[in-house]
Amino acid sequence: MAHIVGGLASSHIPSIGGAIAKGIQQDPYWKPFFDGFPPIHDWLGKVKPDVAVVFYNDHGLNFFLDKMPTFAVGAAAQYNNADEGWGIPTLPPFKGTPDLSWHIINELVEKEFDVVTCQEMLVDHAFTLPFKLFWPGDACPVLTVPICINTVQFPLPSAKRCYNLGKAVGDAIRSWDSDLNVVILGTGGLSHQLDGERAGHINKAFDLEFMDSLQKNPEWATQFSIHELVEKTGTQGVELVMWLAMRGALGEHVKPVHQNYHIPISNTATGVMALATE
Amino acid sequence: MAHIVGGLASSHIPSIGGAIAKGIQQDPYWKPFFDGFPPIHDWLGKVKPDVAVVFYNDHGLNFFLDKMPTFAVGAAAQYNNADEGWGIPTLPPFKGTPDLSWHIINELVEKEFDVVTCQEMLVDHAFTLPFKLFWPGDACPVLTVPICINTVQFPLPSAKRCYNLGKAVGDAIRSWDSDLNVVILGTGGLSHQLDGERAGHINKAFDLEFMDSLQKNPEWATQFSIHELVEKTGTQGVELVMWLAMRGALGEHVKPVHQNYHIPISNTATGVMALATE
Amino acid sequence: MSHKPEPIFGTTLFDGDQAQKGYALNKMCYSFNSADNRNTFKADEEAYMLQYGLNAQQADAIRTRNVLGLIAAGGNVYYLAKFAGILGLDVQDLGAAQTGMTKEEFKAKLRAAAHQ
Amino acid sequence: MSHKPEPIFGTTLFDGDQAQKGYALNKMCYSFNSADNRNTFKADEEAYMLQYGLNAQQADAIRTRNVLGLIAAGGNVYYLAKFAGILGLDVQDLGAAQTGMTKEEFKAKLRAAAHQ
Ligand SMILES: [Fe+3]
Ligand SMILES: [Fe+3]
Repeated sequence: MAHIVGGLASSHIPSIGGAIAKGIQQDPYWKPFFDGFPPIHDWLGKVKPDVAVVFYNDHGLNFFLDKMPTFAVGAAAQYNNADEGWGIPTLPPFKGTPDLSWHIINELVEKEFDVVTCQEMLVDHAFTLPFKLFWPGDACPVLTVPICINTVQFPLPSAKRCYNLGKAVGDAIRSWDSDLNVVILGTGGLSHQLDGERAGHINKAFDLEFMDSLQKNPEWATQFSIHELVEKTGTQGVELVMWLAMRGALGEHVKPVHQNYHIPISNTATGVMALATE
Repeated sequence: MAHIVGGLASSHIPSIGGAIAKGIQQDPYWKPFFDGFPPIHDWLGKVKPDVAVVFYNDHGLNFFLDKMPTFAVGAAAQYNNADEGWGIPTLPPFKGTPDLSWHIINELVEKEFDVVTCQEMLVDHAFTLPFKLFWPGDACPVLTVPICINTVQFPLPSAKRCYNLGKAVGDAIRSWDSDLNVVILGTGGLSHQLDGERAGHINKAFDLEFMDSLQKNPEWATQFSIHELVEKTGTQGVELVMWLAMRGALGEHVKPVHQNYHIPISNTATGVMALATE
Repeated sequence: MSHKPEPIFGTTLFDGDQAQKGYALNKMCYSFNSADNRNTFKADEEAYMLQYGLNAQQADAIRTRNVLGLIAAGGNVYYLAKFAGILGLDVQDLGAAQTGMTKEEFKAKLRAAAHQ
Repeated sequence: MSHKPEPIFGTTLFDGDQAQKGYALNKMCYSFNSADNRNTFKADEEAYMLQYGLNAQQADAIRTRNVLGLIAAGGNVYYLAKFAGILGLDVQDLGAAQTGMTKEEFKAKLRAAAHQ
């Protein structure tokens, strides 16, 4: 059976793509953000995951309002990045692992998660940039399974539903007949709001309590409704449900590897975290 | 609050469209099928529904395997029929009721059904033909909400999940702030199989027991797995989950209005049924 | 499902394995919703199959109008029906072809089911 | 939701009401994923808006680059960001425009959040 080595979480701000392309990670503006990653690179070098299952949200690249899924699972042999309309470099394709994708899909439907199955799926910056952050080398060394959670159009799935989705995905991975090592990613957040008169909203106290809760009391954030999470963390801060889904997949006990929190990159309070399962 | 007057179920064989277009409903081949409808027309004339919420399955018109939903709910002001590739006449558009659609979507996501929301949605013969059967006049007199359930690609949602979807949709309708009358449709089945060496499979005994169960013991069919339902009723017979979802929406007590069963039309054992809620 | 359930005689469940295998074939057949695409296919079947990247097994089953072969190659009956439409075949034609009966025999079998 | 929750200051939830209202506008902005479409828009904004059926409120908000107006007209920030990309605006430009600050003031507000 496959083994989950741990989980990774990160913000996924588009401008990260520009910073990496320009090689300005050590500039004063970017350094406090990129400094959060080397200890995680070291850990990944030790646990050597073969596969990454990624909870992320599409920002209007693969999905439009004509067919807006709540949960969508990729089942392709390859996932292409593409032009998102504002000029960050398009990255090379990511390799899929349809075998694990279909196993997850079968298990999720069995457990009454009503997923959309995607045999073709464009992946946007929320999926691609964390790979450049966690594996900064040229080629992505892991196979991937994208799992997209709707944060575009209300009603959004509740934090509790996303956490339980993560739990079910974790169970599916642990029952996958394979000796590969799997890492779970959750990308998005932390607090930020792009739109409206409240643009620029950031909530440091909540973010830090949330990051802390993922180790000590992972269900803490599931007490809040989506509306409460938007109120606390902003219209885009609600992307923190990706972190929750990741945490749900890891099982009961986790050990901290490394974390970092920095305000601001772009309009966002950025967080980075790695958790090991043993 | 809106009122559910009852439920309608029918097979939805494409060639019905041709028979209606040619006006051959009284030909010996078609008469035993079309004769199932006049008593239901009389009942509909009495209960006068304003809105029809329709459980049906898309046959490769609106959805493809790139994004295959488990459950998809229409939220459009208008639903267009279109060319399905084998020449039955394209019907005029159907009017939607986005107000009820969004109420249903909000309630379903609240109850942890992970639906796809469709603000544009082509509807195929499974949605359109039952309207021509139940309201044979020129214009369709009801507003509509299409709810599509995947029967194309495994894993399919279980019979129990579909029944519970129906229950949640019924609850949503009964909590809709409106004085309109609503009828629930389920279209598909009964036993038939188009593909493979077992093509032509029909199971009269199961069909009759299933129709009977919808009055007396509506959860009877939820004891079976999808695999068992395919084994018993054929690869397309599994469309009977639409009848189950319809029945789930009606609540505990129903009264029979009329039913009919006829073998064969095309490759299908056809069933028609109307149930009243009071 | 890691463990597939017992097979059902003469029945291929369109599961993840079939869906992967048949993707190109089904995508081509899905395109036949459009009359323009049907006409383009009819004008040059080989070029159209090439455009959709059908594999040899799929292309051969299309060429030979082999329904069971199309299913074995990953075809899903809902999409294949649109190909059958191009050929002017109805579901009894398909049923007969798959069961090795004449169309009349197949229809008789269906009628007989009324007296099960 | 039949009963909408309490409004949050300066925040429009993109719910069913907004999604219906903004469909044409968001569909146009979604099309800006393609460079060809961005160029077609830039060459003749009015013709492009007409093609997507924008209503008067939406077209006016596009013409005047009015971010809050675009949101009021049903625009969703994820799609609107693609319009902002055409204009060469980043999210601090948008933030400043929506909060009535200069860009420098808006950036200072963000930095200040580190010391909350
Ligand atoms: Fe984001
Ligand atoms: Fe059907």
